[in-house]
Amino acid sequence: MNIHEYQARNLLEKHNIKFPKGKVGSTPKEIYNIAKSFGGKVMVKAQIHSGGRGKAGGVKICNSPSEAKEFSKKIINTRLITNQTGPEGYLVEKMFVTEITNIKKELYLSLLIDPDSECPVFIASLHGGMDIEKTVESNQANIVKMNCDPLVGIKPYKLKQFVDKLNLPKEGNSQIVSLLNNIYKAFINNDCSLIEINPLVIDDNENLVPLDCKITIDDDALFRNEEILKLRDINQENIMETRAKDYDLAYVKLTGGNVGCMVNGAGLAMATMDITTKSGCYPANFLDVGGSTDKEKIKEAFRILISDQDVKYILINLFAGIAKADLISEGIVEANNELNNELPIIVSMRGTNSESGFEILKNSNLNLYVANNLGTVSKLLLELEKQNDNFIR
Amino acid sequence: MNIHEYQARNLLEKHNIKFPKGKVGSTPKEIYNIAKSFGGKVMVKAQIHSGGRGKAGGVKICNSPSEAKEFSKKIINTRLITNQTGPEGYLVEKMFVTEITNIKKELYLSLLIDPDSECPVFIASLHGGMDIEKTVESNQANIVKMNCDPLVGIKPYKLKQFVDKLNLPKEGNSQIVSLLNNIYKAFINNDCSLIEINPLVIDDNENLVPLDCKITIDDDALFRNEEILKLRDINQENIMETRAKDYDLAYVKLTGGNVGCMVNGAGLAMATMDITTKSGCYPANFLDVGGSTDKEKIKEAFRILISDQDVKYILINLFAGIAKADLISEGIVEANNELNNELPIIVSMRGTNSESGFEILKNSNLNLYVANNLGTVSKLLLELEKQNDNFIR
Amino acid sequence: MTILLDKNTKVLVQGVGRDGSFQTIKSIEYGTNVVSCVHPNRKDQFFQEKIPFFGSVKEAVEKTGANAGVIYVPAPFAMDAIIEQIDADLDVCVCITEGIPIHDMMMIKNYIKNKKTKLIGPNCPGIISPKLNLKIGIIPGNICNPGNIGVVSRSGTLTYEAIAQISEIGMGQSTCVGIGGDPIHGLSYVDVLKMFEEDPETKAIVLIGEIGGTKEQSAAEYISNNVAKPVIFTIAGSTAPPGKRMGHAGAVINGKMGLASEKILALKKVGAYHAEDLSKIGETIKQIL
Amino acid sequence: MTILLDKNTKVLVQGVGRDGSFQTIKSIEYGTNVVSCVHPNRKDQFFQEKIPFFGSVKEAVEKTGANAGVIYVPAPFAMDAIIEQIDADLDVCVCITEGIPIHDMMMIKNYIKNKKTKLIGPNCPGIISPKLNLKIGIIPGNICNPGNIGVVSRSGTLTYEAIAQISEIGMGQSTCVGIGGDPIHGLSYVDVLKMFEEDPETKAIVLIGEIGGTKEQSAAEYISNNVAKPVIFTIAGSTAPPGKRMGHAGAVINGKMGLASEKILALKKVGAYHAEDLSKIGETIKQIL
Repeated sequence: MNIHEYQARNLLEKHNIKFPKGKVGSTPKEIYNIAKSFGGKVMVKAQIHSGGRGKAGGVKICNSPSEAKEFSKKIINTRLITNQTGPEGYLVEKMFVTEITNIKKELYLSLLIDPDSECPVFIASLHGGMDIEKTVESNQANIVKMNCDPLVGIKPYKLKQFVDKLNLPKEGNSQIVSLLNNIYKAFINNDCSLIEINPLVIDDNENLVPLDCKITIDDDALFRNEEILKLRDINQENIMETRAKDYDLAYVKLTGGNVGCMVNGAGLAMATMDITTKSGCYPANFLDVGGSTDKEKIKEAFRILISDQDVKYILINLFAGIAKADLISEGIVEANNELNNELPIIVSMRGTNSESGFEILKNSNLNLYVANNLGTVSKLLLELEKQNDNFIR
Repeated sequence: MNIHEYQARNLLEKHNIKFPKGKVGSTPKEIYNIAKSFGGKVMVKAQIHSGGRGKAGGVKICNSPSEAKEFSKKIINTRLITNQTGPEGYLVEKMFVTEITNIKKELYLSLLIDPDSECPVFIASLHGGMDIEKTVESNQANIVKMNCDPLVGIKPYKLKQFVDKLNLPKEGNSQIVSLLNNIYKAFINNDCSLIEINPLVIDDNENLVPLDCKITIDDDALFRNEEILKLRDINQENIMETRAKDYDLAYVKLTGGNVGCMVNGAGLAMATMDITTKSGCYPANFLDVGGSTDKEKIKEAFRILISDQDVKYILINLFAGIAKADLISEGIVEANNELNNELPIIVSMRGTNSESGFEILKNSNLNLYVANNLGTVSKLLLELEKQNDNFIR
Repeated sequence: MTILLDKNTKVLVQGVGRDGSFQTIKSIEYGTNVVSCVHPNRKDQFFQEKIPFFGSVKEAVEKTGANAGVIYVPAPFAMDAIIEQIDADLDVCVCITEGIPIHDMMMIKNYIKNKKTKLIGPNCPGIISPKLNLKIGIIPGNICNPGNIGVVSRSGTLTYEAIAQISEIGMGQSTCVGIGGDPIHGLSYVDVLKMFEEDPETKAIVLIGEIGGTKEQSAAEYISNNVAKPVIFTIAGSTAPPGKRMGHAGAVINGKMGLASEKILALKKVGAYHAEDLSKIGETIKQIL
Repeated sequence: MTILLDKNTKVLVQGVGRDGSFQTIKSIEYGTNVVSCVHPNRKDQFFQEKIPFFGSVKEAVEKTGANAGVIYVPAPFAMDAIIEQIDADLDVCVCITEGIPIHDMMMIKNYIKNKKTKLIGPNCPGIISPKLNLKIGIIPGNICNPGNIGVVSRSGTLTYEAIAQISEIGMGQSTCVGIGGDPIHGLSYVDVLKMFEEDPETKAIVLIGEIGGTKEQSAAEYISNNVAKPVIFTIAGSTAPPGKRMGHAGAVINGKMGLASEKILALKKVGAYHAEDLSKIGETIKQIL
């Protein structure tokens, strides 16, 4: 789960990390007042769950409260489109105002879980700010890393070596030690999968100042982080993906396709996408009904799937292990009847109770094409695609 | 380091552990007011760094504010002597007033570090209250233990087994899980060597209520626990032991002897006591100057040693490893001259620079007896003891 | 011989809710020696009127000689169950549970270092050995054939698909191991490849990978130095958009190394045979064996 | 042969403050091969103009082949130093530092499980092997004689006393190990007894114990089943009052098992020879050998 910058700041402030003065506002008037109380010249930033806000015009240094007001008037309640949001962009409901910091040098700092070393890893770059992704790919020499030990935490001797490599001024050198320790505590206490400070700057007085931050929380750990869950902003999420999540389903919307895919298992989802694409058709989405399924869940899955206007036909590709194919089939039939679905459905189904599952489907009134193996799926896809007048690519 | 009951309560309350209403007071008038605000009937407890307060008359249930006032008048500013304080007792400067809890059952609960399993261990007894030490020795069947893992903390599956054995009523069963988790957090966060809740009671409503608590903090970890250090009450400590501690010396006052022992190393201190006692003499104290010593420290050590009125002669027994015998000798000579010491001194000294150390001592004007080995020490002790008119045993 | 399991494997089950019960019954029907269940509040009861419940894993091990465990408990309690099985020195612990917090898995992977127990999963379908009629987990037994192809996969359903295709071409499986779709999991591709290479009953290995992480690259490196047996592989997610979590927590493309194309390249380079899409696994095996 | 050290032992030093410097010089004079010092702020400098400083233990190991380490750093930093030496896979880590928080030692003892490094101490005088003219730590070399009596002790100064008495009766030491006076420490009596029993150069063992804990009882149990060589022992603190911390953090009598009398009983029962007080160690050895 992502949270907004101002929420991330609050969370880090609770862990004794100090930021420049800042306050969030929802209306141009509020922005005006905040800017005024900060002395006039401020930075105003759109609060959306995406990076690349600067380049997209969502961040601006304003020289007066009036300028801040005008800028926020232009942005608030619009959808900001960045290189990470997709074409719909995200709705800006709040903007964050901070005082100006005079920047001598910009660094990048993050803490994330590295699946390879299976522990939290700090990553710093001597050059922070925008386009950090490119720096990481192109200039490994400027990247400094430190592994932490999940059982004993940050080891001071490693911390010393890490800090030494950053070549900070004297002041910053002692400040970064407590910064790193506090970030680590925040990371562990809140089940974070990412804490990113970018840029982390050296200011005029050689002090270390975090200017912007981003925090991602492990979705699987939200059950034990009630305070964090309160920060959730569903307006920053795809409505359908959110609805699927509420039913414990995984829905991913894809652009440019017309096949609605219902699968079980993430691997099969991806393989189904691959097969579909290879046969010359394109998935409009996929919906993973997962391992443990009941009829209600299947029905909801079907509802979500066909509510996608891009979907012209449906591919159900299941291999039942922990899930039971007969139950899934019953759910599909009931959902189709309830929703009066007439879109054609290709079904490939194997595993636990798959025979009785097929029986149920065959005995229904669905517009059904049965595939005995994945090779047949490709062929059926192509056939349907040829019949399909609405072919859009 | 020990802290008072009311301080220990504060610390545990910060870790979300709930106690009955309670407040500390320093004067009978304050005690009266607190009792009144609690509705009249209260428990009033002397605050000293010792157990056994109940049996010693330092704890009383008072039926009215006036009774509480009268009781506190009798106790405050007196020295309370328990079976753990020694004959001097400890000064009562504060008393703690709590509301009354109706007790259905008393348990004992503590968390300490077990050197054998090298981890924190919870110990609970189905019978708490006074005389818990005897229960532990005599009735192992009622004792329940749980090891924690320093690296991953309390393991829930072990916790479940531990709690099951306590046979608590339903309410208490869920309350004790959070109690144990909170105690563990307090223990780890504050470098505790002991947290003891005794008694932990089941009240009329089957709720679990901690009535009294004791916390000991690892002296070696005080450097990183500044807030705890502020709770130190030096009036509850032996003045000389405290003074020694300030110079990083270990001083232990013993009763009934007349030999002042200066040693280096705890093992040698104990062995020196054993030899002294076996030869028919008795140590009045011992002062361990430790490994790393400088002249100032030695001088202070000598000052502490001879300020003990029981001391009739001095035994210096050193084996210099990390310490250097010549430096120690210089310190001894300077201290003797400054303090005009005329008490006889037996010296046994070996190890690093011991020859030059002996030279320094021999060239001084000290009242000196040199022992070449520990056997000689015994003989010299006996000789001096015979000469000693003031022999007190 | 098979890997990880043998005829002395005695299984205990933690978590017999709706799915756990169903799968346990299926496992018993298949032939698995399920000797005990563990539930702190159900001791002295019996599962299916014959398999005893115990209050703790330790007790179940002492009383029934269980040496392998399977976990179906919900994600919030899974870490504790895994640690309890590790502490009881089981040989194998298979965790089916999906959605365990990654911080928990991080702790477990560091805790298990140098411990006796081999962890499979979590978020995995488990292990099956058709020749022994023995399975721990949820791989459907009816799609398997005894044989000599080893299967290792991060994905549950793709494991089934590979198994089915192997059976359909008239061949069979020695052992199939689903190592799990989470970014941090127990046994790795490398661990399982090593076992297959050493297992005389395994003649060829099917490896099913997916986008995200660099574990397929590590497998390739290991194969190049240590595996003589033929390896057939497929990588799911060639057409997945970058940055999106594709169902599996581990299946996110962050950076170049996570791309399917990079993984395919690495494995081809060390001589592994590429099944270009999932439907071609059987075909590819047929061609090379 | 000696235990723990041999002629290939190369020592690195962490903590060359006043005492650390003095002891390092003494060690070099005695004959110890001190190859490097570690201090993050002194790299490219030299100790005594010849021994190079490095910024990390890892670097010191890579550049100088150090395989043993000694720690004199102040207590607040000692845990980190110990972990750094463990992480660098040194064979032996000797920590002289006194006053390390017990929570730190608890972490370290759990961290070091199954790691390569053997930890000696903390709050100990270290190890000495007179025959090799090799010592790590602060045991004065001039009181030692090469010989075949092994010494193991929780107390520093009592170790010296035992060594001196052995030398005074014309005998000598194979290896002497001070395991440290803290309640939680690295190698135990049992670990060292095992090494002495296996060491062909050790003919007899002197064990010096003290009040507090049950470690002497564990030693007795081990001796009864595993040690054939004669063990001479003494226990300090027979006359210590209960409940008082007698200088050593570990020397507190809490309960019956911590009493000197209990420990003496346990060791006598398994056939160990009791030197009734510290001054009688030499005498007792003479009588039985």
